[in-house]
Amino acid sequence: MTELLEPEAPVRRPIPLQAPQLPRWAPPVALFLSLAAAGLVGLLLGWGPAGIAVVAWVLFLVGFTGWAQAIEGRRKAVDRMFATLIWSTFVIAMVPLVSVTWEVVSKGHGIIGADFFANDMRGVLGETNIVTGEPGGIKHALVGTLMITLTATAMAVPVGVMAAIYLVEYGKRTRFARTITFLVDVMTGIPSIVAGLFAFSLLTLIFGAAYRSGFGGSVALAVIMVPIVVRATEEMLKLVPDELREASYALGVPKWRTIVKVVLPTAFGGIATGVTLAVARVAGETAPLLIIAGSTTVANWNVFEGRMMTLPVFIYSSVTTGGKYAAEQEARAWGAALVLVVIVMSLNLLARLLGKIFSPKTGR
Amino acid sequence: EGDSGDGGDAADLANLSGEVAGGGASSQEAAQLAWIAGFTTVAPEATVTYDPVGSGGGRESFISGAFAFAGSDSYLTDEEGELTSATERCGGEAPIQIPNYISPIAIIHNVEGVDDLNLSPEALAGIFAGKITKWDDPAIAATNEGVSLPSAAIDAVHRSDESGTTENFTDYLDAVAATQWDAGVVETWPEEYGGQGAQGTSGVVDAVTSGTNSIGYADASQAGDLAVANIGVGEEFVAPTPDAAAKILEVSPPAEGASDTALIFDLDHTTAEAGTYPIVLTSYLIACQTYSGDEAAAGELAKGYLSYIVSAEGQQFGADEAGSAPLSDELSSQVQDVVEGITVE
Amino acid sequence: MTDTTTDQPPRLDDSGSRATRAGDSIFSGLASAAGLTILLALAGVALFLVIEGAPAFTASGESAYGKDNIVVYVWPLLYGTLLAAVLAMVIVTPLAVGLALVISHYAPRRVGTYLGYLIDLLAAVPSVVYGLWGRVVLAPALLPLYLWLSDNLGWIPFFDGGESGPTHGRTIFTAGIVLAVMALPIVTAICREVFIQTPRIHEEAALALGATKWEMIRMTVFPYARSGVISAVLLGLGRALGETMAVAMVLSGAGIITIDLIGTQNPSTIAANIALNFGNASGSKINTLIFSGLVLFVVSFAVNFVGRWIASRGEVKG
Amino acid sequence: MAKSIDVSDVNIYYGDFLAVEGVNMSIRARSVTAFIGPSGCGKSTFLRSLNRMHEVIPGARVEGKIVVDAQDLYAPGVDPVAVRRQIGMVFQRPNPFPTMSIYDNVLAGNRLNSKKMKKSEADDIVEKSLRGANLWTEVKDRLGKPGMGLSGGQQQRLCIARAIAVEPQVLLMDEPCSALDPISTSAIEDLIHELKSEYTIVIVTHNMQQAARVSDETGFFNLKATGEPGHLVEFNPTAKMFANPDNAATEAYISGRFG
Amino acid sequence: MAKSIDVSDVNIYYGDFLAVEGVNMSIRARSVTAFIGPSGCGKSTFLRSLNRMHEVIPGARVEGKIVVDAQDLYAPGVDPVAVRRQIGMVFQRPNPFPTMSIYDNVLAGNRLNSKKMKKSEADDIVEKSLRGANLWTEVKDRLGKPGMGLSGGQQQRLCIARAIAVEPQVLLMDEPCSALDPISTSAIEDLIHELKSEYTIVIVTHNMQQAARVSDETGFFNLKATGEPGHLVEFNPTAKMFANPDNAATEAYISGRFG
Ligand SMILES: Nc1ncnc2c1ncn2[C@@H]1O[C@H](COP(=O)(O)OP(=O)(O)OP(=O)(O)O)[C@@H](O)[C@H]1O
Ligand SMILES: Nc1ncnc2c1ncn2[C@@H]1O[C@H](COP(=O)(O)OP(=O)(O)OP(=O)(O)O)[C@@H](O)[C@H]1O
Ligand SMILES: [Mg+2]
Ligand SMILES: [Mg+2]
Ligand SMILES: O=P([O-])([O-])[O-]
Repeated sequence: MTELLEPEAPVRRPIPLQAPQLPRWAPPVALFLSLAAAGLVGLLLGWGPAGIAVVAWVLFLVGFTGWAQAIEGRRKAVDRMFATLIWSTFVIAMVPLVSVTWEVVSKGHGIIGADFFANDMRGVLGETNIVTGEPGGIKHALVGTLMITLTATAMAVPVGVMAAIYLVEYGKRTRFARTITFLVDVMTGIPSIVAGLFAFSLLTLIFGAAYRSGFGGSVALAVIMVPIVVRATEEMLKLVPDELREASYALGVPKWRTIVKVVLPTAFGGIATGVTLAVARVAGETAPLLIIAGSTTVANWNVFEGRMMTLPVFIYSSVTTGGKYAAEQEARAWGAALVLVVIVMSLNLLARLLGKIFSPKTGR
Repeated sequence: EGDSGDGGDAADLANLSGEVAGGGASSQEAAQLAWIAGFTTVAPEATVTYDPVGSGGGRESFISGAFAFAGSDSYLTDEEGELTSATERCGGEAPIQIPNYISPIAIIHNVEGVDDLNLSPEALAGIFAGKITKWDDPAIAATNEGVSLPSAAIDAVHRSDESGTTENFTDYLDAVAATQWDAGVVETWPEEYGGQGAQGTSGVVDAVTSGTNSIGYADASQAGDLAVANIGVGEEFVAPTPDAAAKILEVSPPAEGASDTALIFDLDHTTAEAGTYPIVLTSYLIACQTYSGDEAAAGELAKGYLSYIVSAEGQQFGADEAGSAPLSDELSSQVQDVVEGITVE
Repeated sequence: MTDTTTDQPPRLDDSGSRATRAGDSIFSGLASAAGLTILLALAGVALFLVIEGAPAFTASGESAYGKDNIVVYVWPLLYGTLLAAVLAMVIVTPLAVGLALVISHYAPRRVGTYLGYLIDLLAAVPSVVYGLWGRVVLAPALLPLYLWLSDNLGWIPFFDGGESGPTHGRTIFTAGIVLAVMALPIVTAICREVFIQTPRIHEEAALALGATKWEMIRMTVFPYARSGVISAVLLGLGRALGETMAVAMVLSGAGIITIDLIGTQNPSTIAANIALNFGNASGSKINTLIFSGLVLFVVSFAVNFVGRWIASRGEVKG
Repeated sequence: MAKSIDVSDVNIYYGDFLAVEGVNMSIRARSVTAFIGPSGCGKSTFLRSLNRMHEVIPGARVEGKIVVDAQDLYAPGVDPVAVRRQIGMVFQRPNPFPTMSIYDNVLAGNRLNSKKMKKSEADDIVEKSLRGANLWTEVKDRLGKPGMGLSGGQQQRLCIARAIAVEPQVLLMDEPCSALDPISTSAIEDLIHELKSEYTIVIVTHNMQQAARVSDETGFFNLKATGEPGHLVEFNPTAKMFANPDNAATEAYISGRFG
Repeated sequence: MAKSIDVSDVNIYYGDFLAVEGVNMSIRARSVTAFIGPSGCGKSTFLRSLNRMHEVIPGARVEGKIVVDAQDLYAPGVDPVAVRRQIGMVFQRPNPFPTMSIYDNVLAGNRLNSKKMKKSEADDIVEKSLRGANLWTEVKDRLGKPGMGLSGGQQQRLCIARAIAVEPQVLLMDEPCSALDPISTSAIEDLIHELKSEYTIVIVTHNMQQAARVSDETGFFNLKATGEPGHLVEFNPTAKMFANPDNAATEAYISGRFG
C-alpha cells in the first residue's frame, strides 16, 4: 500500500488479485495434528481427556494461526485466529448443555414409569410405600406444579396483555407509559426469591405467620410472569404494522375494536409464544415456592388451602434431606428432574410451534 | 384404655381418620417421615404432616395453635416467655414435654488409611477450634498408637447454618474441654474457628465424603458408610451406638422445671459412666394435656400418633428406618404414661 | 351500510356513536388500570419487604444468627453475592460475545438460527436442575482443576486454596461457573440482537473498503454494539445476583469474606442463604432474612436499572 | 354519492413541526385529482388530513377548514370515525388483514363495526365490491383463502374492494401503485378510470406519467428548502399542467430537472 | 490506473433464485457507465457482483466471467478482499462510520492495510481524497468532528472520499443521489464528471435524466415478468440510447410508459 502513496508515482500499480491461500483442507489437518500431538503427549503424561482437549486447542490456535501468518499474511492470520476463538465459544457453551442433558437423561430415565406418575410419596420409605408396597412417585408434585402455574398464568396474562395494550396502543409517548415500560424491563430482573419473599410478607401479614398455600406460590410466580408477558406482548403488538391499524381506522372502525379484532388476532401467535415461554420460565421456579408453598407428600388440588408440593421443590428436598434413603431420594430427584426438563423444554418447543402456526402469512 | 404396653389399642388407632399438622425440629425429620409412614400401617385413614420448620418455628407454631404438636431440640423455658405462652395455648395446663428422639452425634471422618480413630475430648475440641491442624498432631497420635496418621492438613467440616446439632455438639465441647473450646454453646458456628462450612446434616456428610482428610459431626443416623470416631469417656473410648447414646439420659439429671408431664433433662456430658456415648442430641415432643372444642378431632389424632411414636414398636421402627436410639425401657414406660394422660374433650 | 344507499347526506357528528366512545373509554381504562397494576406490584414488592424487613434493624444478636447486628450479618453475604455474580460475568462476557458472533455473523444464517435455539435450550433448564447437576456432577469434576490451580497458580490470591488446599469442589468458583452457564443464554441473546442490528450499510461499507470479516466486525459491529453489550452484561449480572437454587445447592458457603475462589471456606450469597435458612427460621429471624432480601432487591434493581438505562440510551442513539 | 371537497387555509403539523402550510384547493366530485411533488413535500400528509387519518399519529393536528358536503370535517363534534367511514383510503403498500380470508377482508369494514348481516346480503356486498375492484373473476373460487396469499397487485385491488365495500363518498389513494409491477399498475390505473364515475378520487403519485395518464386535475406540492413546510405550488387541470404550467418550479420538476 | 471491465455470460443467484441472467457487456475505462431499469430488475445485484460484494449475502453466488485487467475476478485463488480494495463502492444511502471522525472515516480503508502511517502521510491522503470528493473546503476546519454530523449530500461525498482514499481502479455507485436533495445531487453529478478522468465509474440510477446527464454509456435492464430473472436489454452510448434506442422496451421505459 505505502508504495502506492508515493507522490512521484501518479500511475498506480494494481495490486495482484491473486493471493496465496491456505488450502481448504488446512483447518481439518491442523486440527487433527493438534489433537494427535496433544493426545500422544497426554497419554504419556497421563492427562485426562479434559487436559488433552485444552492442550490440543492451544496447539491448534497457535499452530494454525502461525501457519496462516506464514502463507497468507498478518491480516488473514488475525482473521483466522478470531474465527477459531469465536467458534470455540460455541463448543465451550455446548459442554454444559450436553453434560446436563446427558446426566439428567442417564440418571433419570431408569425410574420413570407409570407408577412414578401415578403415586405420591405418602407412606413411602426408601423405595416403596410400606403399606401398599407401591413405589413412590411424583403425582403430588405434578399436581402442585400444574395448579400453581395455572393460577399464576390466570393472574398474570390478563394484566400483562392489557398493560401491553396500554403501552403500545394508548400510552405510546406519555411519560407514564415510558415509566412503565422501563420498570417492566427492570422488573424482569427481580430475583425470584424476592418475589417469594414479597408473597410471603403479603400473605402472612393478612393470614398469619403460619400461612402456607399454593396460592402464595402463584402470587410470587405471577410477579415473575407479568413482566415477561408484557414484554412479549408489547414486542408483538409493535410488530403489527401501523398499516393494518390505519387500514382499519380508514374503514371507520373505532380504536378498541381495531385492537380487539385486528391487532390482537394478528399478534396472537407471538403473544401465545410469549405466554408459553413465561409459563416455561416459572414452571421451573423453586425458591419462591420453597418459601411460601411449603411441601407435602400428598396431592393437593386446592391452591387456596394447604401446602403444595411442586416438582422443583421435590427435587430440592429429595437431594438435601439425606438420611438412610439418600440414594433412593436422589434417584427420584433425577427422575423428577428429567420430567421437569422435558416439561419445560416441551413448553419451549410448543412456544415456537405456536409462533409458527399462528404467525400471519406475510405477503413476502 | 387397657394394656398400653405397646402404644395404645390397635383397634382404636385403626378407626382414626382426618388430618393433624405438627412440625418443628429438623433433626427429627427423617424419623418423623418414618413414623408417619409407619403410622399408616396402624391407622390407614389418618393423615399426619410434620413440617421440619426448625425447633423455634415448631414451638412458635405450636403456641399460635397452627400445630397440634411440635418437635423441639430443646425444652420449653420461660427465658422468652415461651413456657407461659404454651401454657396459655393449652388452656392453662402446662404442656407435656417428652423425649422422643435420641440420636448420637457421630464424629465422621474420611482419612486415608485410618478406620479406627480414638479422640480425646481435648483433641476433638482442638481440631474443631482450629488449634490442631495436622492429622499427625501429638494430641491425636497419643490416643491412636499403631495407626499411621498422615501428615496432612485436617479439613474440619461444620454446619454453616443454624443448627441444633451444632448446639448439642458445642454444648459437649464447652462442658468437657472449655480450655480448648472457648466459644461457648452456639447454634451458628463461629466462623473465626475456620474449617469448611456445609449446609445441613447431609451437606456435612457430603463434604466429609467427598473431601480428603476430612472430619465432621453429624447425626449418626446419616453417617452412612463413613468411619466414625470413638470418643474418650473416662478411661475408655466409646463408639456412637444407639445403646450407648440412650444411656446418657439415664445418667443425666432432670432439668429445672421437670415434672410428671415434663420429662426434660440437662445432659451430663462430663459423665465417666462406662459405655455411655456423651455427644447426643435429644429432641422432645411438645403437646397439650387436653384438647377440646375445635381441636378435639386433631387432638385425638395427635394423641394416637404420639402414642405410636413412643410405643416400643414405634421407637424400634424409628431406630430401623432413621437410625435413632430407642428409649430405654424405663424411660419408655414413663413417656407412654404421659401420652396416655392426654385427654380429649 | 344499508341506509347509505338513499341519497341523504350522512351525518358526521357524533350523536350516533356514543357507544363507540364508551367502548373506547372502557377499554382504554382497563388497559391503563393494568399498567397501573404493574406499578403497584413493583411498589408493593418494595413496600412489603420494607415492612417485614425493618424490624430486623432493631432486633440484634440471636435474630442476626449470632452476629452483633444485621449489617455485620448481611455484609459478607452481599460480598459473596457480588463476587459470584461478577465471577460469572467475567466468564460469560467473552463467551457470549463469541457465541453471539457465531450466530449473527459466522454461521450460515439458517444454521445460526438453530444454534441460537440450542443456546436458548440452556435457558430452558430449571435452576434446580442446574443445582443438582452442579452439586453432583460439576463440583466433583472440578476438584482436580482446583488442586492443579492451587499447586501451580497458588501465588495468585484467587487460587490460593487456603492452608489445607482445595478439599471440595463446591466453591464460589464452581458457583460462578454454574451462574455463568445460566446467564449465558440471556447475555448471548441480547448481544446477538444488537449484533444483528448493526446496519448492513455500515458492514458493507467496511467490506467494500477491503476489510476482512474480523476487521469488519471490529470496525462496525463492536462500536455499534458497545452499549448493547454493556447492558447485556449488566442484565446478566442482575440475573446472576438473584439466582437462588443453583447456588444454594452447589455452593458450600458460610458468611465469610475471602478472595480465595477455590478454598475450603467460601462466602455464601444472599439468595442462597435465604433459601437455605428460611425453612428453619421463625420470629425475628424471618425479618432478618427478609431484610437481606430487601438488600438483594435494591442491588439487583440498581443493576437492572443501570443496564436498562444504558440499553434504552443506546436505542435512541442507534 | 361522490362529493366535492373544499380546502381552505390548511396547515398541518406533526407536534411543533409545520409539515404543510396554507393549502387552498377545490377538489371536484367524480373526478380524479392527482398530487405530485418531490419526496417529503407533504403529499401524503395532506392526503391523510382529508379523512382525519392524520390525527392518529400522536401529536399530529390540522388547522383550517376542509368542507365536504357543507360539513367541515374539523368542526367540533364531528366524529373522526364517521368521517373515515365516508372517506375511504388506500395505502401505498397493500395491507389486507393477515388473519382474514379474502371474503372477510372485503367485509372487514362492515363486520368490524359489528353490523349484523344476512349471509346473502354479505355475499352480495363481497361480490359487488370485488367486481368494482376488478378482482372478482380472479378470486371468486378462493374467497376463503387468506388475503395475504394474493400477488401484490391483487392485494392492492383487494384493499380497494375493502374500501369501496363500505360505500364511501371519496376514495383517497397514496401512491397505490408504487409497490407494484407494471402489469398490476396498469390494472389499477384502469380501475381508477372506472371508479371515477361513482367516486371522488384523490391520488398521490411519484410517477408523473401516471399522474398525466389517470388524473383530471393535478396539484404540485413543493418544499422551499429542506426543513421548511411543504406548500401547494400549482393546482390546475392536468392537461394544462403538463403542457404549459403556470409556475417555473412546476416545469422544472415535470421536466425532470430535480426530484 | 482505471481499468475496463469485460463481463461475459454472467448469471447471478440468491440461493436458488436466479436474479440476473446472461449479462454480456464491456465497460470502458475512464468513462461513466449508467445502469437503468425498473425496480427489482437486478441493477444493484449486478453492480455488486462487479466487486464481489454480492457474495457477502449468505447463499449468494455468481456464475460467468468478469475480467478486469486480464484477471478474472471469479477465478479460483482470487482474494475477494483484494478485489474490493481495487474496485471501490458507494452506496445508495450515505454510510460513514458513525463512531469515527471525518478524518478517520477517510482513512478507514488505508488503516486496514498499513498499520503505521506517518501523520503527515495520513494528512496528505485525507486532504487529497477530500479535495477529490469536492468536500475539502466545506470540512477542513472540522476534520475531528463525527462524520454523521454532516448533511446527507456531504456524507455521500465523504463516502466517495473514503472510497477513493484507497486509490481504487474502478468506482461503483448504487443510486448515490437517490437519498439526496437537488442541490447535493448536482454537487455529486459534477463530482462524477471530474472523477471520470481518473476512474472507471459505474453508476446505477432510477432517474433517467440523471443517466442522460452524467453517463457516456447506458445499460438498460429489465424483467420479462415478476419472478423472472432480470437481464440486460440494451447497452449503448447514452446519446443513442435516449435518442434512438434499438429496443422497443427501452423506448417504452425511457418515455415513461412503465416503471
Ligand atoms: N410521523 C411523522 N412524524 C413527524 N414528521 C413526519 C411524519 N411523517 C412525515 N413527516 C414529515 O412531514 C413532511 C412531509 O412528509 P410526507 O410523508 O407527507 O411527504 P411525501 O410528500 O408523502 O413524501 P414521499 O413522496 O416520500 O412519500 C416530511 O418533512 C416528513 O419528514
Ligand atoms: N438479499 C436478497 N436475497 C434474495 N433476493 C434478493 C436480495 N436482494 C435482491 N433480491 C432480488 O433480486 C432481484 C433484483 O434485485 P435488485 O435489488 O438487484 O434490483 P434493483 O434493480 O437494484 O432494484 P431497485 O431499483 O429497487 O434498487 C429482485 O427480484 C430482488 O427481489
Ligand atoms: Mg408519501
Ligand atoms: Mg437497487
Ligand atoms: O437438626 P438441625 O437443627 O441440626 O438441622
